[in-house]
Amino acid sequence: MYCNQRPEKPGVKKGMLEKINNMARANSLWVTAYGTGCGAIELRPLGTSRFDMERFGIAMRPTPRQADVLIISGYLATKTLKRVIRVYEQIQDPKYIIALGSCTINGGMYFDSYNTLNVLDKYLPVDVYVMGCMPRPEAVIDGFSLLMQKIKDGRAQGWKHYKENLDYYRENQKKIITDWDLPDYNW
Amino acid sequence: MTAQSLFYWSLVVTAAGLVLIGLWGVLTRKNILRIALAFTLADTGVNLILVWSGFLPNRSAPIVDASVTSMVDPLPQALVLTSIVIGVAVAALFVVVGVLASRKSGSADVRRMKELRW
Amino acid sequence: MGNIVSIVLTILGALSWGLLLGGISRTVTARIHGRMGPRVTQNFIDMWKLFKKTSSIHHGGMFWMAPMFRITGAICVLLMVPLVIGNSITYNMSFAGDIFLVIYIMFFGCLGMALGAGNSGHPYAVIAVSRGLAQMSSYELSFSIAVVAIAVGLKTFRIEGIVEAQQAGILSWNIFRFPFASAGALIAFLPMQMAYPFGIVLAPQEIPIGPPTEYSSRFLSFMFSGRALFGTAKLILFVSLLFGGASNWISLLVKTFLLYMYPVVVSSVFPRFRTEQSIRFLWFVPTSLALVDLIRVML
Amino acid sequence: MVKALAIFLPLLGAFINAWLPGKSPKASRVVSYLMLTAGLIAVIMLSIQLGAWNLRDLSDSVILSTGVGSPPLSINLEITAGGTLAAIVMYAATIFSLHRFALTTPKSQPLILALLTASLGLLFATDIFNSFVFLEIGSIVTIGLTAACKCGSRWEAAIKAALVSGLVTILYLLAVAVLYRSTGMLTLAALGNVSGASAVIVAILLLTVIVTEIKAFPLTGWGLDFYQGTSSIVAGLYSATWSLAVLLWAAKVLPLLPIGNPIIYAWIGAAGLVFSQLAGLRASSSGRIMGYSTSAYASLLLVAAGTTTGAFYTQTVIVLMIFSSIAKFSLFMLGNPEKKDQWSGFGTLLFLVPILLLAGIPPLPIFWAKFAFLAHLASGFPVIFYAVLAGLLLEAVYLFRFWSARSEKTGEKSAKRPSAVAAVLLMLLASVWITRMSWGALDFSGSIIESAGLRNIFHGLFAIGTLLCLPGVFNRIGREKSYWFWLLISGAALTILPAAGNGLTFYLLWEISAFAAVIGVSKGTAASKGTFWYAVFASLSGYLLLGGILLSKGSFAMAGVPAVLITIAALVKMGQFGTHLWNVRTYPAAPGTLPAFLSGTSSKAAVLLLVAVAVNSSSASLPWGRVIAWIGALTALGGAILAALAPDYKKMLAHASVSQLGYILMGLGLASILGWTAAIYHTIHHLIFKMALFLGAAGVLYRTGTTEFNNLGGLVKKMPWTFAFTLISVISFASIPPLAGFGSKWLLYNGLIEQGWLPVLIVGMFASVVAFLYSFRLLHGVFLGQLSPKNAHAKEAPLPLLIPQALLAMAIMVLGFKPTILLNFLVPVLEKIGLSGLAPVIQGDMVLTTMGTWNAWMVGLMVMGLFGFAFVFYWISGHKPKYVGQLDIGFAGEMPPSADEVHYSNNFFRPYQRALSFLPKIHAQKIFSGVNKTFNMLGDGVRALFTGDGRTYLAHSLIFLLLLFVFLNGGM
Amino acid sequence: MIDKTKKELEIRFPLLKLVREMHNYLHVEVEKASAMDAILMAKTSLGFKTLQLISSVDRMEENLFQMTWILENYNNETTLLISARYPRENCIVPSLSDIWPAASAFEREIFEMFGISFPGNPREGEDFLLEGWKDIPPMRRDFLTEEYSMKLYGERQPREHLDPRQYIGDMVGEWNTPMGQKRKEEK
Repeated sequence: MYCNQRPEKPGVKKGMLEKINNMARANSLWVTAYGTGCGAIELRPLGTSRFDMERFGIAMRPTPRQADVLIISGYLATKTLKRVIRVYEQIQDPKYIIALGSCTINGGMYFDSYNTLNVLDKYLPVDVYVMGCMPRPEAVIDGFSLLMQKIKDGRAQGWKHYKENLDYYRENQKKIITDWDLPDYNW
Repeated sequence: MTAQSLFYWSLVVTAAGLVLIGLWGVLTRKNILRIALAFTLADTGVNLILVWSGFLPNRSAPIVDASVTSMVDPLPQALVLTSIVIGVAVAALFVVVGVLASRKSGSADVRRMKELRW
Repeated sequence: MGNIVSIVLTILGALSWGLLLGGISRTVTARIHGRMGPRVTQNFIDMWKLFKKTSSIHHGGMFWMAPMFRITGAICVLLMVPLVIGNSITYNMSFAGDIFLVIYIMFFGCLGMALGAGNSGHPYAVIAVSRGLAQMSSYELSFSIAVVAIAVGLKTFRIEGIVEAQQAGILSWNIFRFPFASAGALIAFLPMQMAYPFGIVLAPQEIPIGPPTEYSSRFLSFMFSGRALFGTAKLILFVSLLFGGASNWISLLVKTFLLYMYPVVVSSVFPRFRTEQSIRFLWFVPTSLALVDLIRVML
Repeated sequence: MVKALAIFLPLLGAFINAWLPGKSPKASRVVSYLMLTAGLIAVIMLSIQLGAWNLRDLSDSVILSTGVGSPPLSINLEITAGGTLAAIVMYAATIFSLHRFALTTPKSQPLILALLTASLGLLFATDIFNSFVFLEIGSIVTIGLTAACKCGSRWEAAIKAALVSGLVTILYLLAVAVLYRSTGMLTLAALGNVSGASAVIVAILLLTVIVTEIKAFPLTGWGLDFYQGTSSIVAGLYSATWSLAVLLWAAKVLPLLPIGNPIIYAWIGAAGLVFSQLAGLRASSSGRIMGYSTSAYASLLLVAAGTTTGAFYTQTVIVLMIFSSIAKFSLFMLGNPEKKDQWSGFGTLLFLVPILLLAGIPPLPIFWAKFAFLAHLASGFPVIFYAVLAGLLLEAVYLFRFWSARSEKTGEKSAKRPSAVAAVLLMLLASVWITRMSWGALDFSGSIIESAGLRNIFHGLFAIGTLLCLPGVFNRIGREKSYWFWLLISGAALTILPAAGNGLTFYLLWEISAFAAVIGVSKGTAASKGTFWYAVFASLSGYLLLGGILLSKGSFAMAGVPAVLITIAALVKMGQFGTHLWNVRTYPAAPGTLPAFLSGTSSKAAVLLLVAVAVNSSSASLPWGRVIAWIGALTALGGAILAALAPDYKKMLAHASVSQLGYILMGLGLASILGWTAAIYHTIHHLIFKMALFLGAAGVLYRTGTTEFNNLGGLVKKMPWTFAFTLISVISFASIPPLAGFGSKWLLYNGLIEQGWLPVLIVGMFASVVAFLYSFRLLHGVFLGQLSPKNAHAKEAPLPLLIPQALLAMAIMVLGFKPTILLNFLVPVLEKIGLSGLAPVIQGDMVLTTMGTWNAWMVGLMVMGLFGFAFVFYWISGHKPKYVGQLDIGFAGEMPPSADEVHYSNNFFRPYQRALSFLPKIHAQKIFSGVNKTFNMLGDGVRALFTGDGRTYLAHSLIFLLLLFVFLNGGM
Repeated sequence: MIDKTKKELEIRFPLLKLVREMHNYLHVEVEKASAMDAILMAKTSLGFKTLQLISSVDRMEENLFQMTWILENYNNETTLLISARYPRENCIVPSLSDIWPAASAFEREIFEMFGISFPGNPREGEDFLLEGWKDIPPMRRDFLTEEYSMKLYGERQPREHLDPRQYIGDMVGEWNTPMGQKRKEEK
């Protein structure tokens, strides 16, 4: 029913072609967004005529299969972390994560709640952090341009890091998700 | 009207009357035993008609005897005998079946015997 | 040999033209919305990115083959239509069949895509297929009536013959000779391009992107190029059927561009029909329009 | 001596038995058997002596005098050759049933023997009064037997019989008296001497008596109640002895009655046949159904007496009555004597044979008599002919319903198989024997289709279709046994069908094929309903065909009413326009590969029929071709929509089959070369793909045990080959180039446009697009989507099912890429027939019509080349995709709870259905249930006559008498 | 309106305690033994056909749980709150799910959050909000959230700089993982 194989370790690619590819990747960021509470609301103005993310080639995709970027916005609970992990792993390589807002990054005002994560980095490799409670769309666009710059420079390697250190991440994830029923890797 | 023709006509009228009464009874009575009676009446009428069918004026009964010179057609009389015998058998069977059927249905009313329908 | 070169060039040209038109349409839509919109070349970038993603998944044989089906169907339609009239080397394969063949070979790609969607095992993909097929069966009705009216009116099924019959000036274009049939066909053109108000199939809001929900990476790039090719092929077909074909390359580009803008403009100002609404609309409005010309032709 | 023994041995036995039983039951049984066997041997010897088996002249006779005098004082019996045959049946029936009686009511043996004696006496009586005596004995014994049987309503049945026999006695004796008074004689011949008012009286009295005794409508009420009330074993014996005797006696008396014009019998019979069978539609108990059937045969007797004379009359009546008695006897005997309405413990077949016999299905014996008789009627009495045809159809309907309702409870026991086979063989033997009679209408010469090319195409189609179904028959589910045998018979009959000489042969083979398939269908699990529908519609098309053939005197060169009847017969067979109901119910119910045979091969018989009609007509076209094309087009559309909405794999294929046959009709209706090319092309193509699809369905059913879409899905992982062949078939029938389906559509559209039938074309094109809906539904519902855990154990279909599919898929490919192979053969053949229109021009691979071009080879090459190129390009252009599990889908981050919950299959085309909702819901089923309701209402109206009150039956007789009196007096 | 309700309740339940009353609002507290009777009476004869909510309050000091059933009568738009107190240890409250099927969800939530058991609820014990919770129910006041959070999610890093730019700069491109640490050290 589920494919249980572990992913192969991605190889290192360099050269002119890779640069062109990275240019293309940077200029065509397709986003799948996860959001709770205010995070989900503040992301939407990006598509409107005022901010218009499409001019950067950024587009919303409704399915992780076709996306490149996972935006995590709003606090992450243990229960929702499971879903986010699955969405992230279902995105095809190369893939990036933007963490949006204080609650996402370090629990924010919910730091002492019984089910909100405090440190996202232990569970998923974040490429760009956008601070704020809640960050304005301008800040998000700033984050995107940072991500684009990182991709162009070949520094946005979070997904490789994740695959290489899958055991470490899994250990952390399984520590807080007590009823772990995901497959070894969510294809 | 001679005695013979009076007899002839009274035979016809009685026979026809019996048959008609019998049929009327069969169609209108509800009690199974009365229907049996009506049948018997009609049977008698029919037997009379059978006798009539062999009736010839001024003849005597078909009992072969030296004194008899001319007799009526003997055949119908023989037939009537058969028919009476059969009639008795039928009537007896009818009454038996009727009585048992009325026991089964709890009533001698023939209208109650409508289980077999459609 | 020249034929094969022409075929290869046709495919590449149609692909680029289709992607470019797609980019233009995104810009135009954005401008209508009051946005700046992406670059005109955005579709090329997207294609390249998708093509160069480093992993992908598949769900089985039909899932694998669906993009190939799609692209094959699109190219077949493209090759069955003569591009530039008078330039026989651009007729490609159009000698092998007539307009009926084109109508039916259009289904080839659709069926492939539908099968791929089915094999992906994703319920939303199949819901979209169900909607798409229902809608397709409806617009094909008016489209085929229009085509039959035109073909019978011109006494030929060969697309070449249909185009040649329209070469005597603008007024001999079928859109003027068969105005009602053309109107029917042009309304059917909207759902063919999945333009709003008939965009229920892709419906990104509730069924993520429709049939290709599960497609990713290189599969998706094949799907997109198939769509671009198919779009171009349909444009050329419609130009040949209704707008007098093209006597040179410029007029081909101009006519297809203008025709392409028509669904784009309509699409960006309309909300969306529900499936049964669009089916009913397509059954009645364009069909009755096209029937007017059919009856005219019969009498 | 032999003569006397033959008749009176049973009487002797009865006397001995009446004396014996209290003392030793065993001895009495031995005596009975002894007497009966001796009597049987004597009767057989008599029949040989009289030459009955030569069937030359059934009215040869010898006189047996008893006593000293002449009748009526003594009894003189005239033993006719036909009568001896009936007597053999009576003896045999008595011997057979004696065992049962001995088990249940041992004391009834004298009664049985007496009943036999009475029957024999009545059968051979020559005198009116003798007949009376036997009639009375028979009635008394019947009442006694009924009263002695162990069943709940025996008293009531007995009392009704007694009431009626009482009335009959009175009427009969009146007639005797009048007759004797007027002629002085009582022999049967005396009936001819009577004249004037006495003649009328004698005639109406005797006619009333006869109609009451043979239980013909409208005086049939008591008989129905009697059959229902008495036990099945009494009823069986009664129908094989007494009822048969009465019928044959009536057949003897009827022509002698001094009635002006005997046609009045025919009218009474025909009207009675229709009305009584209408009433019979509502009957539910087995005894009552048999009663209605008896009434039908009594009515047939009346019709025969009214319309035929001489040897033909004798042989028709003898065959009809004897074999109907045998059938009824077997039906009653097969019932369980303890529980009257339960039939169990015997093979379906054993039960079906008598039903088929009663319904007059060829090649069983009754068919020959019915056919000849109907031919006779058709030539001289058209109105009566229609009435009889309608009545027989109604009879067939309730008989089949009866059978389907009963066979639900039937368990198959192999112990009964020998007797079933023996019964079938005996009947076939009897059938062969009966054809030796001189039936005027039987003729086997001629040829329905002159063109050998066309004939060979159909021969080939039928043979190949049958052969490809055969390997798969060994993969059977559960109790689906031995349907292969019937498939083989049906296929063999079909294969010979194109070579049929004339109407009779054609009809014969047609019905054999149809009803062999009916039996085959009945072998399915829970197939009784499907079988019933199939049997009813097969009867309907059969009777329509029969009507057409007989009205045109057996030749296929016909016009007017016969042609229309035959066309409707073909439409029913194809399930067109409303009659699709039987396809939709039968195909899902049929076992194994049988649906493939029915849909792919058997339905082509109707095409052959239409072709035969058209070829033999003067203009090589069907009557009302335009109407037929419209019917085809609308059916194609409706069938396609229904198929898209169907919830079951096989049901969808059935709808699709109906829909696709519509295209053949469109082509045939065209009557141009293009249209016919398209029609024949599509016939071949339909055979290929529909068989492949149904074989695939058989495989799926075999491996998963279900065909409902709700339980299927995702099987491509388990059955990749089945999927591949199904995919090829589906692409083909969705008429997508480059496979074969496009060719037929292209040819058809060209033909339609050539003739200017544009509206038909539009409907056809729309239907072909709707076909796309169900073609995807079919692939997705079964093979794509999520594999349900229920089917996790499924495997690839067995090879015997796969190999034919592979062959068929190959045929589709060949036909798709190189259609010119077929067209090069087909077009010259069709050109010779004399069709209108221009033939398509074939230049190499190119097919040209006046308006269009089509080069299948180039299109195929292009598609394959591009596909291959795209494939290879993908393969070499980058990383290899990862194969993932079926639940690894992007599902909003959730793990799908189970495969069933993420499989979208239920209500698949719901939006389409909603969009259609503005149409009034005209379900064919509603129309048919409306028809059914109307018939039931009429039936109820008729049934209201039979109130169940014994006295009403007497009133019926008397009213009938009065009406006859009025009518005959007015008439004279 | 509410007077009538009050009167009828008082006749039936003399030990009833009035908590709060407004023109269309009534909050009463009844003995725990008669709570179900009161609710049933409110539903059957007083017209409070709708169950809006079941709530629970942890009164740890009194060693009690206060259960409150909020009922609504939409015909005259009045609200009735019926409260009852249950002992805190091994708290068992009768289920209402056979009267209002909707009660099942409320009761599952209360079971998860407070550990109050509702025998008779057909779906008791199924996961509702918390997946795989193993600790004491989190809404009980003896559950210490901060301690739990620290223990499970780890302490979040305090801000080292007050200058956000510098802080962000620290975070960008680094991961709090062994591999990340290694790279940091390499730098």
